[in-house]
Amino acid sequence: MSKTITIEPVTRIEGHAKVTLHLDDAGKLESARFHVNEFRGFEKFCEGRLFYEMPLITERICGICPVSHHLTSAKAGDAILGVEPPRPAHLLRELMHMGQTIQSHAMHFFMLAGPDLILGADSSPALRNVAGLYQADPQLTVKAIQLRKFGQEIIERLGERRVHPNFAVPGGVNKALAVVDRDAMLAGVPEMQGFIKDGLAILKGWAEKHAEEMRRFAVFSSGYLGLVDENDAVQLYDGALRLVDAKRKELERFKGADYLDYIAEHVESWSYLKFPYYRRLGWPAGTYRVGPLGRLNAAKRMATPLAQLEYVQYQQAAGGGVVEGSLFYHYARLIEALYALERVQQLLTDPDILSKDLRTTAGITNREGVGILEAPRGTLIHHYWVDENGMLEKVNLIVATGHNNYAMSRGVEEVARSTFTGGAVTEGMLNRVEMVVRAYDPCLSCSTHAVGQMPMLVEVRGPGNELLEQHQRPAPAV
Amino acid sequence: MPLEMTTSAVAMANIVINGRRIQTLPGQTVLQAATAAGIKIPTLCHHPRLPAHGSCRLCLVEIEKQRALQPACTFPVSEGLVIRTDTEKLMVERRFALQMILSERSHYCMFCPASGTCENSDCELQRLCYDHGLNCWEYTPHYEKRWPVDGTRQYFVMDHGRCILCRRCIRACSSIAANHTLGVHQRGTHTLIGADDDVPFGRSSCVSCGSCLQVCPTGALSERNSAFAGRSADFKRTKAVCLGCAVGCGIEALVRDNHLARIEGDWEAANGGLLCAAGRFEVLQPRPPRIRTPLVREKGKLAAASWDRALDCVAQKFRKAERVACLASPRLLNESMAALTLFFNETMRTNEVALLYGEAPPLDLGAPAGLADVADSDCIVVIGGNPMEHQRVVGYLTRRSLDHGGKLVLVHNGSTSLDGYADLHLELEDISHPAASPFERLRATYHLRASSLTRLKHMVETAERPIVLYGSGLSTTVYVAMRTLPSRARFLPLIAGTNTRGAVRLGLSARPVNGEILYLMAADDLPDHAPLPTRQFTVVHAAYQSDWTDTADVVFPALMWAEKTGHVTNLEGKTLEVKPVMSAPADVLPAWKVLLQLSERVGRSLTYEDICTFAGSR
Amino acid sequence: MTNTLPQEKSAPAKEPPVDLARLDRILEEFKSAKGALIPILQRAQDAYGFLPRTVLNHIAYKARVPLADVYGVATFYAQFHLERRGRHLIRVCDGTACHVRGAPRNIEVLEKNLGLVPGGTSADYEYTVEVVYCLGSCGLAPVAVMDNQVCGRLTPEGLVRHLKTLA
Amino acid sequence: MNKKVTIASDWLAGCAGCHMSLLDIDERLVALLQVADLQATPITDLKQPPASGVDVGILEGAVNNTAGEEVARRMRQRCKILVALGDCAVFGGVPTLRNGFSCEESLRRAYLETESTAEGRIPDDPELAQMKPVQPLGDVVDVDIYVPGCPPSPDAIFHVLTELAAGRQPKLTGKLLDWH
Repeated sequence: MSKTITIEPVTRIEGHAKVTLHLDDAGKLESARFHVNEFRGFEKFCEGRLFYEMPLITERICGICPVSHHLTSAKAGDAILGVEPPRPAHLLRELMHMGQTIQSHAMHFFMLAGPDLILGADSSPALRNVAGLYQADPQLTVKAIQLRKFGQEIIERLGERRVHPNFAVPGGVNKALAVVDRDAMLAGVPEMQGFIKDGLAILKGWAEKHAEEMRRFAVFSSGYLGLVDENDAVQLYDGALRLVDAKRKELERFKGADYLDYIAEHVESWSYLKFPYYRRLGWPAGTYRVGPLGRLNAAKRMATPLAQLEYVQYQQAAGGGVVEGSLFYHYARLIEALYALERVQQLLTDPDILSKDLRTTAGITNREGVGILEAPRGTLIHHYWVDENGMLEKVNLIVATGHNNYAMSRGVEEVARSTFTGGAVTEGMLNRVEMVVRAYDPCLSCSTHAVGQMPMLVEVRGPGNELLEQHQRPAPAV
Repeated sequence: MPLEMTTSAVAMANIVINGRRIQTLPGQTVLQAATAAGIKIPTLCHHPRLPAHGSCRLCLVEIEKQRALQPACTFPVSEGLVIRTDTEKLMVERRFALQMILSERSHYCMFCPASGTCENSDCELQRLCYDHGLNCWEYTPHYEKRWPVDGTRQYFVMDHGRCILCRRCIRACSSIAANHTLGVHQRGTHTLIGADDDVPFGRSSCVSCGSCLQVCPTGALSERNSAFAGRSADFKRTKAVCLGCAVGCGIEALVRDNHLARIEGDWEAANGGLLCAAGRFEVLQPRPPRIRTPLVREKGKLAAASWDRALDCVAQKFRKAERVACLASPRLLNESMAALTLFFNETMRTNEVALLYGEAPPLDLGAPAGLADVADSDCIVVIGGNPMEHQRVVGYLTRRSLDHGGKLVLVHNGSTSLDGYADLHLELEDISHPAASPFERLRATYHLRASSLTRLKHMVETAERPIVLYGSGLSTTVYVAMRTLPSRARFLPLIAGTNTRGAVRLGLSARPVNGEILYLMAADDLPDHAPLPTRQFTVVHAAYQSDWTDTADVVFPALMWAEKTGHVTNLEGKTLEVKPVMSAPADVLPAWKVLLQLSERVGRSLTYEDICTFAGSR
Repeated sequence: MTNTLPQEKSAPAKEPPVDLARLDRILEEFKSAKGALIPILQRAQDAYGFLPRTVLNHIAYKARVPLADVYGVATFYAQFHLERRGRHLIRVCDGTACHVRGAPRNIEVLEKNLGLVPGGTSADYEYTVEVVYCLGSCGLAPVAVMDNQVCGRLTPEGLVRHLKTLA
Repeated sequence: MNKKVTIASDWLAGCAGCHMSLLDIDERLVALLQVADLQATPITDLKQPPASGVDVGILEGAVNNTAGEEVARRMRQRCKILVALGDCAVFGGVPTLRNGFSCEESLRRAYLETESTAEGRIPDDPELAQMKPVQPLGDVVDVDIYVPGCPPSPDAIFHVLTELAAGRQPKLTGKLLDWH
């Protein structure tokens, strides 16, 4: 008889989701779905607000990457004012963004994914968390905390606090960087570089031990999208969008403002998270991946020396060419963290970084504005339409995690297919399925935001949907 | 209506607040008495510059022998009152009042420009909630009700969701600006602050003086330009003088990291916090690109040059020149005016120095009136000028006098926005000749018929505190007639041009000048489509790029108003100190410094002392 | 005396022209009276049946009261109406007593017969229906007042009969 | 070990920012782990507060659908002290802006009208939770401790948790009480 297995909530991701696995009579996988279960409606309820309020409203979409929304919103505001912020403002915005990239990537690797890699996917769920990590390796945990802190403090020094800062305004930023703050940040860079390298070492070690898994775990082909600079190196704050095919051949290179010509969104009845795809190839052929692995595939190189070195090794580890294994997201993520850190150093030593030329004032010159940026999890797009008074008439948002929506379902399916080969369902099996989702570090706060928890059940239902078996997840040994 | 309950000089009254014996003056409110004694009573709808209203119930106090709790802001002191301001009962009442206020609208603090911590919040409501330990809202607001946001005004926005109906804006609109645009519309839970007969603010009789914005206790009214640019605590606050017109209003400039974000009216200055849209908002609007270095024309194109190069180039032309002419913006400060007059009169030996524009009428018609007197006058004569356009704050003060029952005599030709209020309206005859040049036009002369004069005189004679606001360009006979008005009549000239009065004192006036070289001291003035008389060689000293600088042969960078140090003389004849509120770009010097350096190069050097003595001598 | 708008606002486009001569006569009567806004508004409403914007503007201009205040007073008191009203006014009580004795049914019938909602006016401006909460004649519940005539113990049929007599 | 205060936390309709602010106590996290035992949380793998119950339940976010209600109720049942963490849980916060529109309007905009949406449809799978008007937590279950802020400062959160671990009733005053 056929079964449906429900994993809910998927934990150690930012937000909540659930996975349903539909097994056939033989206990083989029929289909797998990654549900995003909730909807907040920012596209609607921002209507009637003023465009310059949006950097503070939209950052409330997500507490993990508020800076992404804060800055993207300000960029859309720049477009509505029809001005280019002064160079120092751009530098400071990027600096804040690098701070966020570091904290977000650090938190994900050490606190969310780390437990799987360091403690093992089959270790006790009661221990598979930060506390467990601390018991296993206190030093490493403290490093993780400090690395995240370093990133968060960059945000705090510029935007007066870590979560939901107040810094970017349409046309620029509202505060100059103080010398003391610059020096304090610079001082931290070398140590943090060490921490990231430790992380890379752990990952490489794990990757060698699990070479098979790295190569075979949730591997599939897709397109890739990300911002690049004029040398096709990974860019996180600004640049041109580069879309490549499964063989990394360039399909398109376009300005964020033109995204509607290239990107469309598909809707499924079973998820509140939409499925973006490349218009010309259509759905689902046009689906692509974003985020660390997506960006590293969409680009040709890293723009900073150390990150570039790691990038080369990463390519080798993946057997060169296109990196398709979902677990390589963890690898790519750490390389980006390293890049962000190098970028912090470059920005802080730029002669303009202390300048007080921070804002270009202007009236409302365009009735429409698009902002775009590479959030930690992928490409983020804000598109606003305003009336002559700057009140919002329409809002369209495409968030990072959305682009990976299809990939996550695909990944879940791949893993489930190899894992659920009939027979008893173990907790470790379920966690493996979650590991796929976790690899993409989905930020469901961004996507729409999560629904609350249901009891974590593995339900086995018959064809008539009648409940046949029910497995409760193992309770903690307290 | 007086802005504060005035203390009449009667014997002291003895009251007791929180066990402390306090002597007060009858006529004071309990709040005033307590404040004077350094006892703090929380307030919300109260504003020291506005008539008391007593609607928010935050300042409730316990008064012996009073059945109910009484609002301190409206309760007058009297002999023997025994008052407590700090009992637990009062705390409970105040918390309740706050909870009720919060339940009425949807205050989204997280994205409000006024919101902040207990240390930096600009929202008086939020601060009170912190002070009273509110950590949640007892009564969840009706979030399904979408309170309107009115963004139809160019410079500031009204979010009714953050309005607490304290009516400060209404009181400011009527008692400070005397504009009476705002009112309370509907009733009960439908009550809204509205304009006129409920039209959008942007299409109402609002003049955007911003008085309401300055007194709003929450984020209900917020300025587009400074929203999220920082909170008051983040800004450097500098008292300064508005150089928008000859009134010279006192302002407070709010600057963060050398970015001028907001301007507020200085409550202590003669304008008493009142400003006009030009002074409060327009000065913050985008300007043309700034000129940051000297420019010299080479092969037909202006190119950046060092000061030395630019000065040498000009000096060399000056040395060879037959006659050099100079036109100066009346926006220049006294110091620069003096330097320029000296430089051209003494160094260049030419009298071809004049103002670019700006006209002052005769200044000796009778006893001078001060700005502060206007609102208290019981009869105001406006003759040959349009304060509502060119000296707006004087216009608003004039209307304030009407609210106190004052009479208005309007004497002009054409129409002004004061027409609707005039008790007597007299026509001026245009007896000027067809104008030749823009400068000729300035000399247009207007005449007033004898019959009209007598009617005007009659109005003034029947008044106790008459004030004559008079413009330039009237016929001699009219000015002569003004001199014959009763001696209690006081006079305030409606001078065109910010520092024209300072210029006149130095012997400058607006007139045509001749010379093959033209030196234009434009300062931060912009040509409103007024082309320059073409000369063989033109030097333009300007802060911003414009048609003037585009056609110049040499351009010197100039300071803009917020960077200047020195003095101006306003229409009252007061000399006001001008302090810089932000620092100038590295390579930009004050005008007088440039002239000193020029004088050296031309060979007859001036010193700063010369300038000061000259400026002082007049 | 306070000053008002610099000049009289022109009437809103959608509003039909109003003959202000009658209003001027009313204003003439109150010329010297201070704080006579409410009586002026009452008299104006009697004269025009409601208070068109043009009338409010004219009152503000002539009586030198800020338009915002005139509008504020006119919208504060339930007795003033800014929309044109029907020739006949029907005030149906839905207070406790009338409610339990079948007022809702009566209101329903009114809506059916006149095709208008409580507080609304029929397209032909013949009727305006108001639902009120107690007319002080609970003894006669359910009650309605039609053009100042109190009708008690109303049945739906009786209600319709009365309507006919009004027409 | 058993002396430790047991804590379960979860998020409803919010942005996860309050949990980030919890992590922002940085090194103090270690100190907290000495006195507190983080059981079911979004950063651990136990999917719900144990039936045996916990001492402290923490909820971030507003309640905006049926599933949210369930989570709130279960947390209330299974914890001795319920903490409403952050503006959304305490006041309703940004998510309540949705109440100004009908669910239909919002869904139509998001899944049919948005310019980038092709062949849109409104998700209606039974697996999805039913939308409800957004409410602060206190309107759905009894809340013992309110910690406002968007997000609450790490200091405020650390203060509350350590006070609770010490068996005291936390009180937010001065800088710790902060809404914006």
